[in-house]
Amino acid sequence: MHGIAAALAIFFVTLVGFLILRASERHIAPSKSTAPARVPFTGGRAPDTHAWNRYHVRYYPMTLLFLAFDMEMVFMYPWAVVFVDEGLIALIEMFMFIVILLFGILYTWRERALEWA
Amino acid sequence: MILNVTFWAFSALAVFSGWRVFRADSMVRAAYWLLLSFAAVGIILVLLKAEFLGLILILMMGGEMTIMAVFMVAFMMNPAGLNPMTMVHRNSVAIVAGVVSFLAIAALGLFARFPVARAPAGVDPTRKLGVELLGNSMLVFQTAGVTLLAAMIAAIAISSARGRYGDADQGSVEPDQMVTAPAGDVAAAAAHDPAPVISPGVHQ
Amino acid sequence: MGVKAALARLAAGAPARCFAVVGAEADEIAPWLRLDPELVIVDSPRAADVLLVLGQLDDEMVRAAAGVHDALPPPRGVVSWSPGGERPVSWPFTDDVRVDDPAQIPAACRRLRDELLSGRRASSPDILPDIDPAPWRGVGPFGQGGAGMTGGVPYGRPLAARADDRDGLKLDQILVRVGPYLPPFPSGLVLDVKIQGDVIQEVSIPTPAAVAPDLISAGAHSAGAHSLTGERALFNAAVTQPVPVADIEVARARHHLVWLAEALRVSGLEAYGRRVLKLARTVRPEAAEPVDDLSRWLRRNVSLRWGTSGVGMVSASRAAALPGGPVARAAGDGRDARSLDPAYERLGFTPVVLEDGDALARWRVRVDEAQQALALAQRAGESLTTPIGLVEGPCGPIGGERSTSAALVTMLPELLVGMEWGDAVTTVVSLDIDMAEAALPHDAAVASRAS
Amino acid sequence: MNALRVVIAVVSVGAVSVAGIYLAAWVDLLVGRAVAGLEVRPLDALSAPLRWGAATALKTRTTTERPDAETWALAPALLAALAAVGLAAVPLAPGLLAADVANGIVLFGAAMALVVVAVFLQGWSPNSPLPMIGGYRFIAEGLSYEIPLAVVLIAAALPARSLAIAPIVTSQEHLWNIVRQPLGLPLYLMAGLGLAFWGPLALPEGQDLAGGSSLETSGVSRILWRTAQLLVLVAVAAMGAAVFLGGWLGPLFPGAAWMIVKTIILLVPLIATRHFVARVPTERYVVVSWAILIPLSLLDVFIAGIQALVAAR
Repeated sequence: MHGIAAALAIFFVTLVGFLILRASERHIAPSKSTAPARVPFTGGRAPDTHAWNRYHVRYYPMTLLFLAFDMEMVFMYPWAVVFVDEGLIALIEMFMFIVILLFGILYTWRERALEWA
Repeated sequence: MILNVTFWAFSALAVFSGWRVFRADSMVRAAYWLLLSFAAVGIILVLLKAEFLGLILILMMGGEMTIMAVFMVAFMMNPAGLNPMTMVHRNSVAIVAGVVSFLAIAALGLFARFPVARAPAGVDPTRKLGVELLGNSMLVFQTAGVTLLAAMIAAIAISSARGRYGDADQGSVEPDQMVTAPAGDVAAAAAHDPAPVISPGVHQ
Repeated sequence: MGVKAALARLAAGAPARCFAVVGAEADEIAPWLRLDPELVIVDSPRAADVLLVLGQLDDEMVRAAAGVHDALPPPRGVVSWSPGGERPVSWPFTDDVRVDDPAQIPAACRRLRDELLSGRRASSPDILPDIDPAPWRGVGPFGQGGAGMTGGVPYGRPLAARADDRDGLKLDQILVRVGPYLPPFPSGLVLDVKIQGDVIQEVSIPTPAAVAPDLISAGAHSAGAHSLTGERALFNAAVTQPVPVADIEVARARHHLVWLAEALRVSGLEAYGRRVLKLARTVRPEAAEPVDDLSRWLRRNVSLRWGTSGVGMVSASRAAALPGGPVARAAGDGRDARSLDPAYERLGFTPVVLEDGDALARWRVRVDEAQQALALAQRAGESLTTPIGLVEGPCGPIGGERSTSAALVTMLPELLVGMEWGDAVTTVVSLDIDMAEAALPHDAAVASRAS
Repeated sequence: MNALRVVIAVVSVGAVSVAGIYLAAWVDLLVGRAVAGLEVRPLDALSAPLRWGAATALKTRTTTERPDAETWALAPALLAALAAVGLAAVPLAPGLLAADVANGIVLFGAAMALVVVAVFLQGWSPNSPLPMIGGYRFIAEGLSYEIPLAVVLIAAALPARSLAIAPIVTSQEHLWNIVRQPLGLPLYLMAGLGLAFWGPLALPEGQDLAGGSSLETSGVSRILWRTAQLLVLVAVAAMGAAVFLGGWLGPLFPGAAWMIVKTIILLVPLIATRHFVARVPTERYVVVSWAILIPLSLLDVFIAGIQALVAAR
């Protein structure tokens, strides 16, 4: 259990440390922001609208594919632990599992769904 | 002691960030508050000695909440919450549903008789899980595989605008199934064109 | 206070970080600044200490430069250089450090930066007025500037609106006002780009001439006096008078290498770009091996091929509509003004032509032409060009109806539509648009040559 | 007792991080100068990162018109914290492991999966078009490298019969994984470059976006962001050394020395890619990653599996 405690401690100490360092800039170089200094930079001219928008991601089919593969990984971790003990049968099982999933990639690639929509 | 404090701290964090999901104006913030809530639950799972499940929950939710943020930003008006908005609709129904399900789960937790089976010391839950999954039958793995494949193909078929043989909304047809007409005989080709079968109304 | 002083002392050893604004007549100076160890040219004003204003700017460009200036985080300062030392009436940089000799620019930047960081000099104040782009404070039910889900001007700007898209999913389209000083693009290029996601849907050019033509025509004949290379003056002179072939060809090779350095930098190979720039400065026809090595390295580099092949296709018909130049030659159009010159015929000149028409072909044509130019320069000896009223400049023919760069700028809107942002940048860089040449209208070009 | 161990873990990971970050910055400068054909001057380069940091720290932090200030502040801190956790999962020597968990590669994977969140927030928060494109690019990139990254680590876990890192190291006693699973290390390093958005995979911060997700960042935040990025690289190199180069295993010298040497052996080429390999286009990277790298990583699992079964006989 102390392993996870150490991981958590390292996480929070780094996080807080960085936030404190960032706050330190107030003492080194206090900022006073003005309207022209706040204009988002695209080359010297001001934008018309906010940049935040209903952003049209061009890879949305890929994100769906990722969801399936993320699930696959969940199965693979415990499989890796018992693999050698289970022997050949585990290899065959995983082989079939992965080949089935590779068909998914093959289909997606053939439908050109990995390219930008 | 420390274990208890940690448990309560992360429980509080999970509830707090779960509540913030519904108070956030920005879709990105809402998604990542939810991620924080999941991560806190993941840590709680780790504290409950389900280390693998806890960590895998965080691992998966990192990608998945990002994908959720992407879609929420794409489809919501005012995705960044520049104009104030509320994530809550039909307040009274929501409150009733929330209270009822909370009470139901709480009652389940308090009154249900859970089987008491102390795990022997030194057992590795990840290994147990692996044996359970692989075990004596291939069913679990192969069912999962086929289900995931079906999900992938369905997701791509529905979401992708383009296909091998042309754009989806044009009714893409495999070249083998196209009736080849003599050059110039456009009318004949149109008569045999299988496109209307797929997308009726093209010739209307 | 002690910490600040210690940091300032430590920082004094670092190179000055400059954001460069390049106007007319400075395009032959600006690239070489990257070789100087005293300064670093950065991509974002947010990372810069010093705004470097080079050359002459018209009113609109000065306004944009003021916008860039205000984006620099204080403490900040301005170093300016202008040929002849004149500044326009509307010059907004009141406390700039003025440099007369371009060779003094790096030292001036470094000195200014040290003064700024140590507090010996005050940071230059904002130029543009401190008012919100649109009044919004207090408007709306929460005072956020808007009403409803998408209405109003929350925080001073409206929200983006939806537009049609090729995949049938109607989501928001935003207008990105590119330039005039966005680093991957040539300084002075102004484009209004409408994007949905990272795909470009529409491109328009708000002003046909990005750099004021009167500035160009006034200074074009004197450019040689100020520039480190005098490339433009040399090519312009060759329109009307005989010039040594060797000089012209070395200038061409140098131009292509300077372009290659910038193209490599935009591809992420900044250090290699600097190496190429160093080579460009010292390139001589007798020592052509480094260029041959470079060409071999480029051919072998899979990653560069991956990023450029099939990107930014210029079709044969589009190439035919261009006055000529390497872009057309990379698309199978073999026109080259040198073919008309008997002096080149004697040297056995044949133009470098590739068929593909993509960015990769344009990279290759330029590198091959650089090699060829050095070979020609070596063979040419003392021979002179024949003034036939048309000279093959590094970007295309000079002295014709209109410049290739101007034609390329007008081609951009059609060419870039449908591209992912990164591919569009690769394409623009691969076209090698000379903004001074692009701004040169036909009559101004003739006038400047006549003088 | 336990509290002391945790404190020691935090301090040691902090020290290793600072040393690793500084080394990475130094190596980057040296390789850059050598490639640019300049005088290398290693001693001068030793102080250059400090000088850069001092000059940057003295600049004020600019903001944009309506940024998401909190998430913008969080992004560098989150990236650094995740990288530190990743580094903490790597054993320096037998028993010398900060975050000693039974599922080490899952912990590493979880920390690295959340890197996408940090980089996306860095790009999204300023409410500025080019950083936003950068942030979205990184999501595409992250979703593409995450699976090969996890799968090659799983392959390395097969012969060890464990998801903890220490058994993975000891399982390489006779033969390192770099030989046993030849596809593993190259695929891992490619994914690791994506993770650190470095060099050819610096897609969110490419020059074509004029700096992309860090375009609007100035002052101390800029230093923190660069530092955190280098820490990710260090964590990737350290994990690669443990999983593929036999970690602390080696003759004569103490284990920790071997581990440090091997980490540097991986760190230097990772850093150097920035000066030799051009940035790859986003769309083609996604297609290649899914159509080639993921099937290859699955093939790696099979090779590892067959090999492990044969060895177990």
